[in-house]
Amino acid sequence: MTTKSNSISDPRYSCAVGATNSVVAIRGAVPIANCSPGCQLKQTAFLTFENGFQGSVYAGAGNMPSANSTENDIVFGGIKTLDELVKSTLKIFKGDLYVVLTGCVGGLIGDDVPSLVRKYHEKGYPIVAVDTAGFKGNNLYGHEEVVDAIIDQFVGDYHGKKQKGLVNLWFETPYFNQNWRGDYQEIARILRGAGFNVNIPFGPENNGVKDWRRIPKAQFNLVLSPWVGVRNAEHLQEKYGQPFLHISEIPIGGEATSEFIRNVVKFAGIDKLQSEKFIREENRIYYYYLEHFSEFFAEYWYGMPSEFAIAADSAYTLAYTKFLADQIGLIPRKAIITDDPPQKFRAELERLFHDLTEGVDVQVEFEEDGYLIEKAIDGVKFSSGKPLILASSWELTIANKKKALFFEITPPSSESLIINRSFAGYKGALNLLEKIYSASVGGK
Amino acid sequence: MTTKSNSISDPRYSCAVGATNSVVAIRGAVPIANCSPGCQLKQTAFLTFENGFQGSVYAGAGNMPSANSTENDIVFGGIKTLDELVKSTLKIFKGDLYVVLTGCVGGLIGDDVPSLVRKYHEKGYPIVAVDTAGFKGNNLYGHEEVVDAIIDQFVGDYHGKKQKGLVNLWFETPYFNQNWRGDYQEIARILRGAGFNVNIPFGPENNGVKDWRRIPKAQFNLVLSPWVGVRNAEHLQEKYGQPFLHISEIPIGGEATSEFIRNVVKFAGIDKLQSEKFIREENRIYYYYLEHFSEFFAEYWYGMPSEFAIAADSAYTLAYTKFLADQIGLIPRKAIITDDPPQKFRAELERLFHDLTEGVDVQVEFEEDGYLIEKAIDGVKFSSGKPLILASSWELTIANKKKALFFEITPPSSESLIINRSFAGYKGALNLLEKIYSASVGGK
Amino acid sequence: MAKTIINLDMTEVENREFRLGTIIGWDGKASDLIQQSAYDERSVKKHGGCAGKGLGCRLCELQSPLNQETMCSNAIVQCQIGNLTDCVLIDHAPIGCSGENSKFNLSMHNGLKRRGKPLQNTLNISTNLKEKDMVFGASDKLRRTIRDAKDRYNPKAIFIGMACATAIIGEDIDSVAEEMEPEVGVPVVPLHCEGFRSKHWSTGFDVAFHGVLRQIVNRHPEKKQKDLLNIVALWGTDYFSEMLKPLGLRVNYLLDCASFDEIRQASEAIATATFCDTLGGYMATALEESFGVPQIDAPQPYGIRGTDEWLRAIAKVAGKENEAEEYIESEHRRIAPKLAELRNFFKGKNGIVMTGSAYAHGLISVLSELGIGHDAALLFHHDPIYDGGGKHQDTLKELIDTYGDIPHYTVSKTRAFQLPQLLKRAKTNFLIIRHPGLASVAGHLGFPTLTMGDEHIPVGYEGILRVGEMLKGVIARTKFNRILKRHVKLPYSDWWLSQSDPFYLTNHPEVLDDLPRAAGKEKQELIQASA
Amino acid sequence: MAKTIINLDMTEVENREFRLGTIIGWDGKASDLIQQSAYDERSVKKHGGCAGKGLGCRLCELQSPLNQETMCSNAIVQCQIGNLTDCVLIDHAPIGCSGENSKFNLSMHNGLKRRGKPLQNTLNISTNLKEKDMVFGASDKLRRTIRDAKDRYNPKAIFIGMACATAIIGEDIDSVAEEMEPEVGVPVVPLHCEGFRSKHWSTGFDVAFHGVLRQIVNRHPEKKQKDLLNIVALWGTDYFSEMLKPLGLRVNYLLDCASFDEIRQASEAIATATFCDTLGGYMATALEESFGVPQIDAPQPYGIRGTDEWLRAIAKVAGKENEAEEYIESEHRRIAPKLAELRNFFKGKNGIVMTGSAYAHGLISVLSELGIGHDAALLFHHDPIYDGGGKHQDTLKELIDTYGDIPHYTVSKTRAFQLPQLLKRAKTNFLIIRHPGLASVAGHLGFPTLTMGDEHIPVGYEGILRVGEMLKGVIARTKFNRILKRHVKLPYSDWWLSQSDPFYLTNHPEVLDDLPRAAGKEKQELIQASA
Repeated sequence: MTTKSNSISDPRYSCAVGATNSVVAIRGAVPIANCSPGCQLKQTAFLTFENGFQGSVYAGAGNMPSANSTENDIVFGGIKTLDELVKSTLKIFKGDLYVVLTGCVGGLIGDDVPSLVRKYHEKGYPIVAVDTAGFKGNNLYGHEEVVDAIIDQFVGDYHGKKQKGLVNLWFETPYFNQNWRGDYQEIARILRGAGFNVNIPFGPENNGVKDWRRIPKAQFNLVLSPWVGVRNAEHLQEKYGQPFLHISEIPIGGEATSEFIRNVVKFAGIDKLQSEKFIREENRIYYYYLEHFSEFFAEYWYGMPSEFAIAADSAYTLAYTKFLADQIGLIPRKAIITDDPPQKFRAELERLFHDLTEGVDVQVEFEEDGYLIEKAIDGVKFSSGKPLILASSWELTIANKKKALFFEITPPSSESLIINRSFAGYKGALNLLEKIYSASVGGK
Repeated sequence: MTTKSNSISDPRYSCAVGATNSVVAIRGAVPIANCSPGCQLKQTAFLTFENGFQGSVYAGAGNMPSANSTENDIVFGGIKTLDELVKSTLKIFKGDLYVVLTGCVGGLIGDDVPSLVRKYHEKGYPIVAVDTAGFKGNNLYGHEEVVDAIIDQFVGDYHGKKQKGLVNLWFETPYFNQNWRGDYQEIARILRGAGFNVNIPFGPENNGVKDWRRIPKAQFNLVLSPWVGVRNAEHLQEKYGQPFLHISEIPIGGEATSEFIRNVVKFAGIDKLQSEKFIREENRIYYYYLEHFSEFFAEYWYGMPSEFAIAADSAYTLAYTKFLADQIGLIPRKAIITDDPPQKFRAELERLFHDLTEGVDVQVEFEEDGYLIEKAIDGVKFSSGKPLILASSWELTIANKKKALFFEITPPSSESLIINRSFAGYKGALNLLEKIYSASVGGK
Repeated sequence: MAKTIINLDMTEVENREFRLGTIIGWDGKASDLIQQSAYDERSVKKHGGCAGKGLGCRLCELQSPLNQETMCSNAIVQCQIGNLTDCVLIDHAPIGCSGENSKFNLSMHNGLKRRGKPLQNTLNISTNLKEKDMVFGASDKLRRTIRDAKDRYNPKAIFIGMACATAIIGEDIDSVAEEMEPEVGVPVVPLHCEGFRSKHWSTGFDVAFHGVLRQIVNRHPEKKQKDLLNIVALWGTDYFSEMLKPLGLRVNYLLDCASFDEIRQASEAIATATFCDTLGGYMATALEESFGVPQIDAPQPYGIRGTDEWLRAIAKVAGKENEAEEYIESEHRRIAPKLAELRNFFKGKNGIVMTGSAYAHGLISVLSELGIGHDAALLFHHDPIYDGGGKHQDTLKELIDTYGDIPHYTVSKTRAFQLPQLLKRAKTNFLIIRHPGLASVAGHLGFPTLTMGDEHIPVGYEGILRVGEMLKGVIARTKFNRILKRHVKLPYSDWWLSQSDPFYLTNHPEVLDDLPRAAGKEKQELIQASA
Repeated sequence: MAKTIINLDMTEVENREFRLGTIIGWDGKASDLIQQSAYDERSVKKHGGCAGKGLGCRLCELQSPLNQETMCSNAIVQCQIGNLTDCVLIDHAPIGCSGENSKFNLSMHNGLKRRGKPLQNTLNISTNLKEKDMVFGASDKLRRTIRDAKDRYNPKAIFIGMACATAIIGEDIDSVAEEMEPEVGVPVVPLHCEGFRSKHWSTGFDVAFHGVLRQIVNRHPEKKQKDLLNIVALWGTDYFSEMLKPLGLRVNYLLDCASFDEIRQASEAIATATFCDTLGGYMATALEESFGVPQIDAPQPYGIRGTDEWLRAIAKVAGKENEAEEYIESEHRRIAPKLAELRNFFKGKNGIVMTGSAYAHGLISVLSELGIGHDAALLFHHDPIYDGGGKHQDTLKELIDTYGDIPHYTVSKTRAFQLPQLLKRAKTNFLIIRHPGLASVAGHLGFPTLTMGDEHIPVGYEGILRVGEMLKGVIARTKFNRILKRHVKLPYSDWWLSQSDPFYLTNHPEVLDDLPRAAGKEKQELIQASA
């Protein structure tokens, strides 16, 4: 049965309780996993290991406190186990923020986790509870839940003034979007260069809970993502009266990034002088490199791909397809979004794929089942030369079958190690070209 | 005969007339190649194509004016052809600086190129002549000749004041050191971050002849290279009374880069406040990434290299060997320097390789003949697992034979495309780790 | 037939903690644990005798209020049954339970390469359960996924793995399996491996073996393959073939990367051996009890003595005693010079092993052979006995008798927070670890680690040399970890880092009543922020 | 035997400009060039007749005071002789002359892969001459390197390539070759390919062929291989075998990636053909004249008509006329639907070809078949005749007669500075280029380019479709180039960019007396700088 069913082969996301990793992305924060043994190792394996072997930090991965529920907890309730866990975590871990994430078991056996956590919260501990039962949604859903929970239960109300030029950056999902660390740095660099004061909730340039407390003061929220985070921005709008700018497409390359900057500057109404100067300087360097690259691109003798297929989450599928089709001139033959975006975002995504570049159009598909994704790619008759396939490790075998150039852009990813790599903005575009065309060249 | 002779198989450098490419690395400068047809295509093929397919810009590569000497020129002298070429270049090219580089033919048939060029120089054209006959030395020799020629014939005398904190950066050889563009940017970023005003003669952040005119005003010259450029710095010291700081090792990674900054700051005597703050911030980010990476490094199940062999130019061989042996803990089993450094620099290079890290020592070898280099690598009995071989495309076959992880770090390099890649400084170290360990992972 | 230890009539497996008395918390001298484990008495009981019953058999176990990321039986089933080449494993669960499958796919890719089999992906499907299914039940989705499995991959068998959520809502996978088997025409095998069921993941191995023993292994083989030896293994490189060639034997690896037919023929082999008694005991015992395939009762094949004895025991079954003696002698001679060189290199060095139980014993043997000291060891569980209960299968006793006592012998399941204390009280230059989550923390404490991913590396005579060579590369990384230690902030409080007892929380539960003052720093910040 | 056109007794080759009247500068209508070239008269002369002599034979050639980076005969020899699998090429030169060898190594790697041969590096050695050698002579170093070549690679033959420097200092490579041959026991072949010798690099092909014809090709073959056809080629994918299989023929590719024995057997083949008459003429003619292997006198195998005729001519020699007709008919039928689709796609599109001479004619045929307009073409040289001088080898006339005239037919050797003018006066959507240095500049002017690196792609019926498919991908890149054009500053002056005649400097030499004012900007800066 190659038709759609509930079945999912070769999964491309994990479940809500994997949002422990969003907590790890906040400097000094400690996740407390209230779930079964195995839950966190599975989520972490997917998000931080089988995803460019990113690794984890601080209270993530092996250090993560976890209830590891037993049959006893199922039968008699797990609150006592959780209470012990919270207590010992507060005793043994240094945390500026503790987030209790409850998985399937807690939800199904009816433990009252919020009450327990409230007890500690009321004593003054910076602790927050979130329901992230795996059957409620995937890790992207869990990520959004965690953000709202921290805002509501930790950051709390704010009635002070807003600070002009201060922007909260809601961007890639930590650990899930495999280049998130480098991408946050590149987009932050760009926004700063354009004159903004950038508040970054996650990653290398996050300063911990201090930055979360700054969130309500920002002039506005920037959601740079097709859908993840829009819910949070709506919540912030309501809670703090903060407007938000939603940009679906991560800018890649000189043209898109300059346009991105101009859009954000326009929305914020800040002075253009600095941003235009920044654009000029960045373009000077970018096109210096692109002029060099264009020689290879025009003159390489031994073939390079002219068509590609892509299957990844909404954010990367859109951004890479756009850049490759519009700026580089690769022909998109198949684009599949695999992160199950909520229905209300799908029409806009479809539109964006219809408007990639002059005369190029691809009907984006939404599919999470790896079996059907493989079939869809297998069905493309690539016309000449080696095509390029950008997807996950699951597609290694179909890429071999198609004699394609292949690399991974989405979890699971086992063929590359990722540290500070970015394919976003000015610099990332050049990295992406290096990556694609390094795969094309040589006599290997 | 596996003993050393004049013979060179599989060359790793080109000849002096290849220094046309150093001219291309100066924004707005136009090289005029006074040599045979074929000379420039060969040099350019080696330096800009078979070296990460870097490509060229402006008046480089296909745009480069070239005398393309004919039998007629050999018999009757080539001055008339060159005069026509200079004239038409001045007519047709927009240049802020023209550099005439004379190859083997001009030298052997006794053309008086300097007189011809002087004629145009005296008329006010920014033009310079350099003898870069291929039999006089390799492209590194040619590069140093070009620098001195521009200083002497174009920049000229200077008796004004020096500007404290302004430093001229004499660093990698443009186009030859394959990461030169990215490396210049990273080292410039670091020096600026530490509080310097950095004057960069070549590459993406060079502002053309304007920056060359600034050279005499600098407080000092920083030569960041084992030997290339030392001759120029000595010349500048004599000509402008400028002191210079010679650092052989390109810093890679948190420790080396912080130490590098401190050394330069100390030499310059500028305030430490900014540099120490910069080091703190950079280290914070660097070790954030390294902490992530350390999880992979400690936990990856499917093997990674523990030994390596390296064969490249002095600068990269030293810098990479040091970083890998000292900071990462890979065991150097063979290190070969292939760029024929002048004798007077060799003892110091040997010393640096004896002092890599506690308890690790490798007897560096100097060899330019690819046949002997291959034999030397073939002779290493790697002890377990896949070794890592860092060398040139010529070593692709021996790497296959040794079942090694392999990538290129020196020309010729045909298996990667290089745009803004850097393995230097804080960021480059992370890129280098990404590159090495991406080669190690997966089920490819 | 005598009453069997393993009951193949049931679909469920009895947990290790009940069947073997497995514990996951203990701290003391190894020799004391041997005594407390009372292997011989348990062995008598295993084999139908009586040597006391009830509480007397329960080992004293240290509990911990703080636990950390760990593994479950469900994941073990995925990495066993999910890595068969022509059978499908269905995760009857929400999607998150399939999170690690991609990692097991990488294991399989590497395993296939090591065994010279063609590259393929794992054949796993999730029923992908949602909130509604928790309320209304999910059996229809399971039926649909079984049909999908058949249509997509045309497998030789279909396995169904139970998860926490489906166990709690009471999914009846046994009935669905039985109902669907005729429709799909291949065995449909229910596996009761929900994560909360057993306190230790190794129960998952037993569940996986149980499933194939019940429904795949040929109950009535028409022939015996006299040159075939079952090796219960994982994905390791095929070093066993070269060791067994002198005895004229071929290897039948079970289960990872095996095909349906390879599993099926397990009952045709002359005997069953393993690289790890923790892993192999259940399978070997059931094959012996219910299929008449004897298990090898010998020390594990690590270090010189272990390998000698293991080979001799197999040779006896195969009738190749002379060949074995010749091979043993020639191997001793062959490795001697290199071994001497390695012993010289490692003089004065110490190491700590952190892995599952019986495998740790094997690794420590190898360290001993290399002359590497080992004052401490961390094991993720302790099985006072294995299913076989054979005379020569008391791996801990075998280790201590051969190579001496271990003063700091700790049993604790993946509690990274105890590493500061564990590494404080014993000298070490490196760690050998086989499990995610600990090596990285040890690295932050300044120690280089060898992750023994290819578990066959230390096996046999050559294994001693292989480990020695690899450890040279590991020790070379020491500075990397020292630098890391300077720059990485551990998430543990200074108070905790100053402790020396890894089980301090267990031994002093009252400290949890004395929590650090709440939010002092936080509140100050709040005040500043609103100022 | 009649007097031959090619004299194999001499070690040196007569340059193309003298032998064929090759020019590297011309601009006008293609039909005019055909007329001026007077192929038929030259052909008569070639074949020993007399049709006038002297100046009348010299084509009018446009000179240029400005030349740019280009290729030389020495490089051509390196990419031919340097790409044999079991022979060594010595570059008797300073090290820079070996600069492109690494690129030819990449060509060889790709060629070997395409031909299914094992990966190996090129076998080249430089004598690595220094300043002293220029003064005192370098023959001893050459001798040493010949010995090194023998000891390092034990080759079947050793070739010595002359370079500018060694030619100027008068190195006598002929004598050294003769002297060393007995010592090394294999042919030692001198090649007079110094870069300044010929104004066009294609003389280098002739030098390479000359060397193998003199000293490698078997002068007295004992047998004929009736199913063997020589194809003078480069590194292209082996599409010829599938085209020649219906005629029962195997292909002997010459020279790239060939072994000594493959070259040696060239005299055993039934005939010689090529994918490019510029390349293949010398070899084919000498094989015909001196070894009795006929050359195929037919149009080149591009486009439908060319391929038809080429196959028929070969079929005639092989005695397979019926098979050829059947194959031709079935191929016409096979490609028709796809070709119609492509023609529809390319309706209204135009293209420009920039390559060597005869190959350009082939490529333009393919564009014509695809319905792509071509008002202009740039050729790096024009040979008014080829060595064969056969009735059906007038490739330009064949092209124009079949597909119509080309109004802007320009001959100019790699002068990138003329591209703005060339691309201004003709409509085009893309360029097809085969030579380094131009495509990049065309790209900066806003045009996407197809670099025809695998030169066999356009060959035959399927070649038309292959090119069509590739061009779709090229046209998709148009925006990349448009963006580039906005951001890349060309190094040419506004004055030059405003010109429309690519040969303006040639046609108006007086403009060079009117140079732009010197250093205005520079001087201002100087003043500012010292202020």
